[in-house]
Amino acid sequence: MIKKILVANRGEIAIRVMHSCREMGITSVAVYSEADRNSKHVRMADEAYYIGPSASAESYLVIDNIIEAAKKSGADAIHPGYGFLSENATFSDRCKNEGITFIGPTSEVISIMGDKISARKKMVKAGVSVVPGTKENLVSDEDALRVVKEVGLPVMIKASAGGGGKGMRLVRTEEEIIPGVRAAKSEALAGFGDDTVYVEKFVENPHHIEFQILGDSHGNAVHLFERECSVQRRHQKVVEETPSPIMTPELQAKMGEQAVMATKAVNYVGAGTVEFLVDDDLNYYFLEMNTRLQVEHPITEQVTGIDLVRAQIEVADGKEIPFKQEDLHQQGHAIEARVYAEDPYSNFMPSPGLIQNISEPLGPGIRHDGYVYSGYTIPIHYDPMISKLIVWGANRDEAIDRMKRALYSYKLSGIKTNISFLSRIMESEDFAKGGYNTNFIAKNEDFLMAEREIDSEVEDMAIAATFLAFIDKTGIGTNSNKEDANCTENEWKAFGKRRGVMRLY
Amino acid sequence: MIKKILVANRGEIAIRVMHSCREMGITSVAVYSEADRNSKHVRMADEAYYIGPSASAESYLVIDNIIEAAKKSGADAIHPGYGFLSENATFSDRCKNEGITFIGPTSEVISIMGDKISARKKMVKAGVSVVPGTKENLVSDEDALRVVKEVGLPVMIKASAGGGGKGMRLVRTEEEIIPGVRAAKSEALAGFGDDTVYVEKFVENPHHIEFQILGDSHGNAVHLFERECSVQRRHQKVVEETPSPIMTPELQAKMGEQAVMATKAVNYVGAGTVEFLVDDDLNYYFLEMNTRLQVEHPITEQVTGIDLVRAQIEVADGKEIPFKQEDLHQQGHAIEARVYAEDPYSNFMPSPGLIQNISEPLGPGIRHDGYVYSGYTIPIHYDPMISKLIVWGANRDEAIDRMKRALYSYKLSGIKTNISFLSRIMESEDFAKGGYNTNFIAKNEDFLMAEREIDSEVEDMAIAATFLAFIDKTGIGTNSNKEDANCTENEWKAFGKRRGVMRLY
Amino acid sequence: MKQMKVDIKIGERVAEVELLERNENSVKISIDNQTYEIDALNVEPNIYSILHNNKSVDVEVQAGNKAKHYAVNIGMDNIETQVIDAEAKYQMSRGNGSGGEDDNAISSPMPGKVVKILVAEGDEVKAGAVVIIISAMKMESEYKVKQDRKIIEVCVSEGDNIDSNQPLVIVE
Amino acid sequence: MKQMKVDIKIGERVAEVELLERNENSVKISIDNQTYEIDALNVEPNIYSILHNNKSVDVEVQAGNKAKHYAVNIGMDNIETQVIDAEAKYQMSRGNGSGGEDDNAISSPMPGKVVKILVAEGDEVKAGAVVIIISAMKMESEYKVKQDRKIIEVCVSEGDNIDSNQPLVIVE
Repeated sequence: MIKKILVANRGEIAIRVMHSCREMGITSVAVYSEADRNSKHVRMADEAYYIGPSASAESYLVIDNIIEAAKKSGADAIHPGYGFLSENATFSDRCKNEGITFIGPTSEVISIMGDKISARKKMVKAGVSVVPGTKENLVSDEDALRVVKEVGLPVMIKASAGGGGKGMRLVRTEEEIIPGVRAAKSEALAGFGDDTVYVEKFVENPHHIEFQILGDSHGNAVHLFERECSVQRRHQKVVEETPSPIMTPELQAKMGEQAVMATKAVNYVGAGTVEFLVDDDLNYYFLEMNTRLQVEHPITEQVTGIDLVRAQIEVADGKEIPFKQEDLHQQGHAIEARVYAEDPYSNFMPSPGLIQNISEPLGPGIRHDGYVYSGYTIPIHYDPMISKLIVWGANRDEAIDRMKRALYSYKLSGIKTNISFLSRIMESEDFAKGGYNTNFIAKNEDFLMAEREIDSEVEDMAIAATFLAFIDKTGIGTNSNKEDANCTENEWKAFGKRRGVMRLY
Repeated sequence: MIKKILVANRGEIAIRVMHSCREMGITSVAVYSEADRNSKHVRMADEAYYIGPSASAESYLVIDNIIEAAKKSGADAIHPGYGFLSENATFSDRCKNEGITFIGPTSEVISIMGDKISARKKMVKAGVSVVPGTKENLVSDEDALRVVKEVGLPVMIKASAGGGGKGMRLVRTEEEIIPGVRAAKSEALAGFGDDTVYVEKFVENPHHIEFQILGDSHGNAVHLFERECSVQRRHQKVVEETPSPIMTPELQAKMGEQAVMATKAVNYVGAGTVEFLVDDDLNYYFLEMNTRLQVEHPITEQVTGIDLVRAQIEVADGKEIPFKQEDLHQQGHAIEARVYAEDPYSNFMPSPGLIQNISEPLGPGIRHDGYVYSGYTIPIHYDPMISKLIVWGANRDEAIDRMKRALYSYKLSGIKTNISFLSRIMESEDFAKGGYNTNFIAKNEDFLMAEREIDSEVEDMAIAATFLAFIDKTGIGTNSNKEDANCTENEWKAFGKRRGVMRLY
Repeated sequence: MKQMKVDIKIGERVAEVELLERNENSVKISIDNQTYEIDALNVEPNIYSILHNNKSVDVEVQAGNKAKHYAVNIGMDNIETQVIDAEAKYQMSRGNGSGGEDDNAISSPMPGKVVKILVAEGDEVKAGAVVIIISAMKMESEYKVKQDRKIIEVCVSEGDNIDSNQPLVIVE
Repeated sequence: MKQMKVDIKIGERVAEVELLERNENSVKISIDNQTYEIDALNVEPNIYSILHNNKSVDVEVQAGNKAKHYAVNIGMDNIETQVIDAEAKYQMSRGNGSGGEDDNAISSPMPGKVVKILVAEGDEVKAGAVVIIISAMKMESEYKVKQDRKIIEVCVSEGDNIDSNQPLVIVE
């Protein structure tokens, strides 16, 4: 039985895992780099071990250091969170060899699903829809015309040896086929010394929809419905929701079934995600499988009532999944917004730094998964995500209204954040309508990035407050006005004095 | 259509109402007494009006002042919250006469249900079970023996003119009947100049179970299931949960039906609560009706997914209830714990004062309805409730484990709170078993009030931290040690310096 | 570096505490002759994150009602501590120590409002007599004398708002 | 009471602001000759709760990167303001005003780590040339010169952690 879990991660996800540990009576062990001594995950854990310098390559990614901490602490399991070592087959294997339960799939499954070609093959064999295409080399122009017609336009011509966008050509019309194939071939030859190219269907502005799955070591597998993840900026998800606004019961049943097939095809044990591309005609294609907990897992928890971390721990511990597919239902609607330390109005430049005031939204339907606190300095070394606001509503409209309130009430000062940008997404007509796809941010850029018009009265209040802050700080306009950088009056005491009128007893 | 709502209340409930207003696009108006200028409900509202000195009798209870604020602000409705004027028939009437929608029932309904005798009569007529008894005067000893036998032991002999516990006698055995009736009569005569006494069944250590109801102006009424409220201290609820651990589907159906009958009997419009006493044999008796939103309404919201404040506003606005009885289901289990500013270990003495640090619990299944902030001074004039922690779990055990975690993670310093006491309730075997009744706190007093044993290492860490705080404050053990009350080094700067090692860029 | 050794009172225990070494957040400290090497980082005002043998604990140390008294919060535990340094020992030796000054002043541990004063200057009251009634947050508390006492001074009036630990009535 | 009148810059607007009266949180203030009577209470450090014609708004005023510059947060709006008092006007008249000093120092608005330095002291670089690359939170940013410039001094080394607005490279 798992009694002590080392969480090989930091930030909000480390804390999220520790929540379930505490509820299950499991001791939690944190690991931390030099930059993270004051991080909340260290403070919240039952135990904490130092694993190296700030750069993650020297700490959170060093398998030896993490295994050493696990052995020292006597942890019987390791939860990798997301990112870092969560999809590292070597790490999964190493844990197994050291007799520590890795809360995630085996190295074999990670390897198969981590490679796109082998994952595609495995899925095709299991009967899962993949993006149509052939692996046939296009030798002649005739081959090219025939194969492209089989697959159907638009298509992407891809170099077999390719990568990083080289040797790729998007072909939309019949006339483009032959020039496209030739260009791809010559680029491939130049780039990789091999002019083998093949054809894949091009899915235009797809919806990015993923299914949460869960498998146990007794051969059971279920899906926990979908998450719509099409609001992306530079392939980085920003807002997710469930159910997907484009989902129909029929489509959900079909895709869910395929997700379970994919899970069973690899004897998957643990929580994972099967990602699909869906076009506007609701054709869907397997994209990849994430063999770990996702950032956006909370929205699934909100509509299904299942604690996914608890479920992960239980199946890792050899237990059966404690529910059947037919027990699972989506109730209401959930949305997650990722709050980043970044400046949306300066090209989303990261904005690490000292957090001044924080005020978190309260009340019905709001969940907050975060890790920062007032007085904490967000380090420069890691991901700029500060927290996730998750709302639940009886229906989609209520959830959107609630998210607007949550964003409005969430105050976080001292650094720049994308809160206002997130709010703009909620305010956009396109989001409200719900049929959006991965083109959403590009399409709505003007609206999302428009400067907020500032009401003239609001502007005057900003001026008034600036003025008061200035005179309160310098003491101008009060009886005392001496100021000395090394010997100012205690800030809190001064604050207390100014507020004196309110101490009514 | 309601576009602007004045919230005639303060603290967490005012903020709770404003949440729904904001989500519905309704402007919120706060009112505040002298002590509440810095209260969070004033800061969160769109508008705020001063209504008088700190004592609630001079502010929150002054109908004229509240109506004046409503008229000045142009509010078209008033939400009374709970307490204060929420069950004041005159206030409901006054709103009506001023053309302002009172979000609550009519004065007639408040009057009928506010008086225990008239409420009992109304309920008997409607076919609702009330505590058995007679209104027959017991003139002779023979009368007494006969009537008590009819009702069945144990009974309570009550003076018709009585009140405040005077002229009341609990009778458990046949031998006690005649002495009991005589004693009650003589005490009644001495106390009220009237020796009329009557008999009511005595319900021993009952369970206190209430049903949430909702009625609209189109004659529809539904119930939203029960809340178990038996954890009480001096008739003050401390912890509530839903479903009730003693509930059965049959009992729920019957009691729910009676709650709807009660609602329809008075043409109730709005949200309300029908309270029952339930004995260990699952006999249930109507106790009273609360014609307002309850403190503990969030647990119902968590298991049904219905926003009760939104529903209140909609039915007050003349709309139909947007769901039917058959649409409503309880999903999972919810528990609320009321956090008070009080010292459980000094006879629960109130502990108003300055809040220092606050750290709120995060993560899955936790809802927090509160109103205080770091640097806020809880005033002496009002209720000592600081906030409500509400948890949801897939089942009761998960909910209890989650509440333990929520209480453990909720840090609030500067004042005394009952957090540790609440945690003890969650840890008690009797609560875990679930069959508890209103005798719970008395029965478990030894366990609940026992001093926590402090681990010797924890004690040494307390000593170490005290020592460090002492030397950090005085500068002893560092290079500088001058201290001057009026000119100490800026506290935050000093803090920054001590923390200097962590500024890693 | 002036003074590195004090006594700290916690419940009935008085521990001898000495700072042996300190380098940023690395602290070597002796408590009743047991040496602790801890990592104590002041993460927020009044809050130390302490790692000791890799056990992690947040310890909050708030100033108490009296000088050198502290309210310490660890996990679910709320503990009162008191630093007894040379100055405090001197004060105590002169009878001005902790606990002494309260004996002839009646005060309330909470802020509130004076509801009723039942005595006047010069009154002689019996042990257990109620002297003053204070209300806060809808609840009234009675304050009594423990022994027969003479009232020296009444410092407040009915209706006054009072602070916690403010002297209300001075007795002989 | 020394100085009650300053200019405050907000966007392109420079408003004349004068304190007319202040009694605790009751404030009478003139902004561009419009008189406001507001109730402004400092509820938390750097946060004022303002009531104006019964409209309630929380305004947070954080010190900015430079002296007398502020970041103001109201609702969803984040606004930068600057106080121009007599001292600032004097500095500006001498050419030391805001905006001036940055022209010959290249700096980053965010803290980060120096990935690469592409110039050395004495180099002459063309307009648009990348001078230094800074990384923070997995993202790299290039800093360029806007005009042809001569490099006077390189203040940091590759691998250094840097603060926001710290001078990295001084140009002529």
